Amino acid sequence: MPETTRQVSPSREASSPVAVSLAGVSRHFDAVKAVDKVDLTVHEGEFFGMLGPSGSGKTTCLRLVAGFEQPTAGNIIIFGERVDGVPPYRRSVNTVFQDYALFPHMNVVDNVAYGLMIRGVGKKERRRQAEEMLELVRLSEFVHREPGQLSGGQRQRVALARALINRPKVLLLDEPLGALDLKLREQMQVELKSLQRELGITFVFVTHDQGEALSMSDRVAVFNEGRVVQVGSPVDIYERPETRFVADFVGSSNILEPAFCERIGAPSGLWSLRPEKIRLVPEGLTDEADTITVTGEVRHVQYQGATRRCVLAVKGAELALAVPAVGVEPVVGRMAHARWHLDDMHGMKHV
Amino acid sequence: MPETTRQVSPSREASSPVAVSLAGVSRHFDAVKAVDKVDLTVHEGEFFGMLGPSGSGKTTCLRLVAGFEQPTAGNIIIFGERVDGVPPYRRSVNTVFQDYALFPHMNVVDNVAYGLMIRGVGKKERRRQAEEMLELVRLSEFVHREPGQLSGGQRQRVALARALINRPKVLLLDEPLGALDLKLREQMQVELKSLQRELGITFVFVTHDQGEALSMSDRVAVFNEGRVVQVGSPVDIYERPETRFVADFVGSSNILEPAFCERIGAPSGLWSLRPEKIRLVPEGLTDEADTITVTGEVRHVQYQGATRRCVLAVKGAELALAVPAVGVEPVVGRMAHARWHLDDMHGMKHV
Amino acid sequence: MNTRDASLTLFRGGVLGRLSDLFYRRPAILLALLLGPPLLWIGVVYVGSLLALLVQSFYSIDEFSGRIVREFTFKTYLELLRPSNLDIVLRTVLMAATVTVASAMIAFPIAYYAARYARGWVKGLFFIAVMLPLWSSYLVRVYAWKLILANEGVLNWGVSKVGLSPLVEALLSLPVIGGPSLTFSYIGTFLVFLYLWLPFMILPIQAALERVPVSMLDASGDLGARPGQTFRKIIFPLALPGIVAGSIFTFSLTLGDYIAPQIVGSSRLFIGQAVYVHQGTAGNLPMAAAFSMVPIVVMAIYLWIAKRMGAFNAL
Amino acid sequence: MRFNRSGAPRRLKLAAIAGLLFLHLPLVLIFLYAFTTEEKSYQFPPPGYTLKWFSVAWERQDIWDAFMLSLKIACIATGAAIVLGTLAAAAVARTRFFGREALSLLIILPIALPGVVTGIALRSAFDIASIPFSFWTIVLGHATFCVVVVYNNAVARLRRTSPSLLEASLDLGANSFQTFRHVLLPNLATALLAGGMLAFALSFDEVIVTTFTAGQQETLPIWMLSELVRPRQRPVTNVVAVFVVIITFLPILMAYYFTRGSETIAGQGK
Amino acid sequence: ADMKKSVGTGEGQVNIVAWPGYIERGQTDKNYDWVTGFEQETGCKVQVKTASTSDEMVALMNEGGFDLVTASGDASLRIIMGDRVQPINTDLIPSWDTIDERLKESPWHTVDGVHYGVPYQWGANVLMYNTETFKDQPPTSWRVVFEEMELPDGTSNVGRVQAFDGAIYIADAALYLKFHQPELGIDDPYALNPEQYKAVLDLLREQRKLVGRYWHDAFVQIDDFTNEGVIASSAWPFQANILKAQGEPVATVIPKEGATGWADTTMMHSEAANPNCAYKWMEHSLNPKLQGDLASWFGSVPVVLEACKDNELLGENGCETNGLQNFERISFWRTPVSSCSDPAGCVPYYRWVTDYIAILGGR
Ligand SMILES: Nc1ncnc2c1ncn2[C@@H]1O[C@H](COP(=O)(O)OP(=O)(O)OP(=O)(O)O)[C@@H](O)[C@H]1O
Ligand SMILES: Nc1ncnc2c1ncn2[C@@H]1O[C@H](COP(=O)(O)OP(=O)(O)OP(=O)(O)O)[C@@H](O)[C@H]1O
Ligand SMILES: [Mg+2]
Ligand SMILES: [Mg+2]
Repeated sequence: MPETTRQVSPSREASSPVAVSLAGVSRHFDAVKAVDKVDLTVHEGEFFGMLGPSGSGKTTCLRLVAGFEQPTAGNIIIFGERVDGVPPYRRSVNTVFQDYALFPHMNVVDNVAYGLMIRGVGKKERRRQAEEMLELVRLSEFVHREPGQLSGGQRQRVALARALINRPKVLLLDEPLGALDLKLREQMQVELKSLQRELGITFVFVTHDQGEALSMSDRVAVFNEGRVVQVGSPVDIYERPETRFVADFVGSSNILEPAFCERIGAPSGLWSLRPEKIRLVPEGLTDEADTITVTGEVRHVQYQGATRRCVLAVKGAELALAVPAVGVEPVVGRMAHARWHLDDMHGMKHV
Repeated sequence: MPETTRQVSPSREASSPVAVSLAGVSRHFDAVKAVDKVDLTVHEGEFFGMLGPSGSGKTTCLRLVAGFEQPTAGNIIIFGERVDGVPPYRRSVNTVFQDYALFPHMNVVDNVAYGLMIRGVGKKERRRQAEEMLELVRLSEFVHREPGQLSGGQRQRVALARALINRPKVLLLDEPLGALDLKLREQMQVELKSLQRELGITFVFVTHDQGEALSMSDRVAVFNEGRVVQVGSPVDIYERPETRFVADFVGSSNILEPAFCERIGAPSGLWSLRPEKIRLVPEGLTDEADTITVTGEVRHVQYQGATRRCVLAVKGAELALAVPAVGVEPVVGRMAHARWHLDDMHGMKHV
Repeated sequence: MNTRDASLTLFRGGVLGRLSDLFYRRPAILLALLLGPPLLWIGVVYVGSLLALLVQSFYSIDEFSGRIVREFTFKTYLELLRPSNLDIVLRTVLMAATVTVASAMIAFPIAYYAARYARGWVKGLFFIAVMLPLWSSYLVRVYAWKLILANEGVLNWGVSKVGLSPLVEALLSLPVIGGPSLTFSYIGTFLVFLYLWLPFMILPIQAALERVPVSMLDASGDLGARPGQTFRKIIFPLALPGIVAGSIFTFSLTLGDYIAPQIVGSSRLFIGQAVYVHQGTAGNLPMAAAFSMVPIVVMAIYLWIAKRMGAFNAL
Repeated sequence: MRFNRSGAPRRLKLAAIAGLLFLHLPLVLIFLYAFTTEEKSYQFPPPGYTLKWFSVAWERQDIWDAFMLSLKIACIATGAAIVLGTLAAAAVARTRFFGREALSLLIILPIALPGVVTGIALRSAFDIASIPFSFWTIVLGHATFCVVVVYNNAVARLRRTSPSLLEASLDLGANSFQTFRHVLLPNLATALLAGGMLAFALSFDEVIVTTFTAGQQETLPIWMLSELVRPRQRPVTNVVAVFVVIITFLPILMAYYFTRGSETIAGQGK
Repeated sequence: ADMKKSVGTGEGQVNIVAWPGYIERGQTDKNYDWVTGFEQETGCKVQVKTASTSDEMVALMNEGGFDLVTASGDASLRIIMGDRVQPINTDLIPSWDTIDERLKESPWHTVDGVHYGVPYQWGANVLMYNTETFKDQPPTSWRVVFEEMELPDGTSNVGRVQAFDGAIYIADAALYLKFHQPELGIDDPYALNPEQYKAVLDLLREQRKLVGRYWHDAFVQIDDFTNEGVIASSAWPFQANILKAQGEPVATVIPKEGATGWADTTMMHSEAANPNCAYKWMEHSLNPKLQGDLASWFGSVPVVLEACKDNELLGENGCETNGLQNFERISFWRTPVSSCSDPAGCVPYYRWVTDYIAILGGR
């Protein structure tokens, strides 16, 4: 893990005990290195995000923690105990599945009470607890529905209630919002987050949506090809990507190549630069200290509500800008002047 | 259609001829009013968006135009001709289906050439045209692939080429980007838009993604429960929603209720207010003219990269703010002061 | 191809084109054309035949000449209610139920393995292994069992080689299901039915199990269920429609078979034999028809239950 | 059962293998007796082995006659079943109409009811209608229960085929017939082939319904029945059985190949 | 239908319902073929439908589509009463006079002096037994199949004997009681008053406990003697011949109680489509060569005594071996009817059928 991250993010690492840790964990399927030498530490009470493109090993990593897969190498430790060979039903970890995996032959309350039934809790008592849990996820009216009669968001909440009723120490969530539409998704993000705060349970949350990962997590691990390429707070990840891959994947940063930097008179290096850090400035505005100003043709302008996304062709490269609704108006085909502060350029490793 | 929209948006309505018009069109399935008394006019060369929540009738509307459904009431006119009883294969309208509907038993070039084959165009000629079309959508290398061997974005482009080879006067697209992941989606948005400009064909585009509708369309119709609730330019729709539904659905506007306005000393009425129009101001900043300032507790702060989304509890209501990365930092649990300009409040109908 | 001028492409008429237009405007015509032939065949010819059978069951037979008296009477049904006939019905239904339960028990592991674990060529192998006996000659398979079960047959040969003959003898000395030889006992008949219908049980169970997402099983384990509990609470209930679908076959086929119990059995009739004997040997068509109503009624009830359980999707 | 999904629990594996052995050992016996030197009674173990019965069977005209008759009946019954099953499947899968559920119930009836019921019902209907028993009455009987196999396969395929595929074709200018020819049929073809294969095998092996709907015609199963009951050269029957297994193996293989990965298990019912 | 006055040219085919083994064209053994020559001579192609019980024959005749049937005595009256067969003009059958006198006027094919068929073959339902089991004490009574007993080799007969799977077998039990319980007053085993009938059924119920499986088909019985350890049963000489030929240790006997038997008649359907060929076949069926070959094949006795002489297949004493001299000891199959000399009336055949099914079922 990079030094910078540790220093900058006021994380709980030092103080909170470790909930889950992976040390040199690999899971290879024959030639496919689904998870490859991953080291990770998740702290108690943390909302931990796993972000990465499709096939990068997020789900496999989660399944290793849950016990559905066994590592081909390395150790997994959950609350101090090594869990090699411990089956899922003996781990105090519960999962919210990507497809929810609600039991279609049971109604909502029976689904939620399933874990208690398995433990032999009496019918009355488990109903009571299940209803309580459903209240927590605001589904009290749907107690007797079949899963098939619920909307996506409602199903997701049932899955959540079902996982939570066992009072797990760690809750694993595999793209729980992936199947929901945008509106519902935003709403559920807020709900999940506040639920986690309320319960104080450690959440490990998989997503391939950058926005989601950033907005919800205390810390984020970015996966690529089975490896963890960066771990840090959302701000770290977003503003200080360490590799071109992270810069590219997390939001649509501009990557400034050394050659391009030379052409525009910026310090040489491989830099990332966020679109919203670039301002459009009027023609002939005087230079400021520690800034770079470039001129280019406006290629596209896209209305996005709060901002406009605008693409500028500058000296053989394209720069993306997020232009606020007020200020200089970019017009497609015209020339425009863009300026940013040197501090906003973030150096990356050449990988 | 509301007066305001017409005045504000510099639309082509007056000048361009009408491509498609729906007059009092309904499609009821027994009790379900999938489409209910819809009036719409799409002009030639327009990129027309249809936006609305799931089940609001967008697809049905499109299917009525394509001829897969027949209206239970009203008239549909395509380029001046009434199309009652005209089967889809006699309408010069083509469709890009949500699931692409590529023929699995044909390779890419045969899929694209299908329309020509049906018309009896010779093998050589239709191949030539199909390859030309595939070049247009930048798929020349994939000519001999089977649809199953293509990625989502590539399939979408094949579907597009296949629909375009018939030189339709109107192209209907039903959530063509719905199945793609975020990254690809953004890229295809740009491509679709520029293709439409290049070809000058009328596009009618269905989506339930607000951002997509706003960023791509010349005009947008917002659907709700089978009806069109507002038609206008993206700016109209976003900044001047006419109803609470539109304000709510298109982006997450704040709705200011009359009672709440009274409490904070704003002009009485039902207003919408965009989160990004509200600024956080330091304690004790002097009042400005024509602004409202309120104070409330910070409930949530969500990091979203370029901005933070922050929720303030103000006098029995919640206000959402989009706070730029620079400026006053909201801290959860603390009090904060928010200010906006009266001009940014947009009056709505009481529905 | 100058579609740029007209909005409607009215090219290419032709009879088919015009017919197609008609289908567009009047979908009911198309539906009628599609449904007509199969409905005529199944709905009219087949159901008509069943009704004719029903009518026959209300005729009676002249006892001496054996000719059918075409007058409406309940006489045949009254005869059906004789204890000896009720024995036949009871015997058959019990056998069908036993065969169904046993084949579900044997089929399940095969279906489960094929659905959950078999991949690639192993899966193909399973499919073929299940299908092959199904499509090999039914008669020859029944006869194979006669050879296996005969006193001087393969089974006893093998059993005596390993010194288990007393076990078979003990089995045969059991009341009711025993007999002088496996071929002459209910045990034999049961084994033959079980063997014959087993594939019909495997296939639908496999289909049902293949529709159970793995995540469902993971979820159960995740929530603390041991594998046995997962089986009872999740896998079995979800496979149930498949079992019911399979049992439609095992039940119906046992109810109707007259060849297998004739070849391996103790001369106590089953419904299928009763129908066959009354129709063919005795020429008593009304009685045969009345007997046929038994499996029809049993299967009607069965199908109704199956439909309600969603078993048709697993069919 | 272990929780690791990489392999099956041993007990399950054993049970599955035992089940498959149960299904196949009798078949082995059938094969074995095709080679026995003893022709009167089935002695176990066979006293010796010979290939003679294969040439004997080859020479016997009665086998060839029965075989050709069964072949003809199976081909025609399968053809009829394909047409009817496809039509019914198209109607059920593509449209909603009153009684749709009833139709799907109706179509599985001939297979859900015991063969003896189907047989006797058809027989008494032929009687009433004064239709003499013939080649065609056999075909009619067989096609009745073959329809459901084709129907099941076709419906399953149609359910998997996106309806927008047909709409796309219409949209691109093809009328209903062209759509059928260029899109529906090619997509349905393998399912129909699979269903047809199974219908064929079904008809080829049917004995119960045949005994009721046949006049003097002797199909291969009827030949086998009389041969098994009143044997002349017992191993010859086994030779024919082996032959039948071998020639049905191919259709099964093809059916599997064509319906691979689909949600139907091809070949339901009898 | 009216009786035929003359025989014209053949129609090209003739359809016959026959017992298995009755009409052979050399498929099994080339030496046994009495069809091919007939076909070549007359141009009438012979099509055979075999039936394994009398009831089945009656059913087939009721159904129609056949010209001739080789009906046993228990079936013949039923089809005559049902108008399924037509009177035969014996003048059109030149060989009629060669028929054994004892059979010419038999009541199972002659009603009110009108002939409804041409006798074909006859024989007894003998007791077949395993010679190894009985060793030097061959059975002399049907008791071995009716009562539980210890066999000469020290084993029990339970589960190892068989009885015929047809209602007509009730007569066999009646014959047994006629001998062993004379107080019942049974005279004719095909005419049983209710009291006698009840006693017979009781005997059969007891027998059910001994019988593993009832035999239905000659070849199945052959299998059962070979593979299932069956040691005694009523049987036809046919089975015994085959078993002996296969080297199985069996022998037959007509026990002291006598035996039931069959005398079969070729009868012509009242709606026969091929009457000329049918008459040609009936004439052919009396051919001494055919009669002798068939007797040899089936183990039956010819109805033309000339056939007993100089038949290669049958051999010198073939007719005697097959029971020619037993004629008087045989109670020939006949259909039981309710009208009989007994004042209480007799139990008709349809009751026999249902009751026998019940007994097989264990009632
Ligand atoms: N059981 C398995 N056998 C073989 N390969 C597997 C198996 N499970 C996963 N993989 C492979 O491992 C890699 C990682 O898969 P994983 O499901 O963990 O990715 P992911 O990050 O969750 O992707 P997504 O966002 O698409 O869900 C993929 O290449 C996948 O094909
Ligand atoms: N063939 C049909 N029969 C009955 N109801 C239908 C039919 N087609 C559509 N509907 C109903 O009509 C309403 C509108 O459906 P439509 O598919 O047009 O919505 P949509 O706006 O496209 O939604 P989505 O965003 O989910 O695609 C829904 O309530 C739907 O259930
Ligand atoms: Mg995943
Ligand atoms: Mg839609």
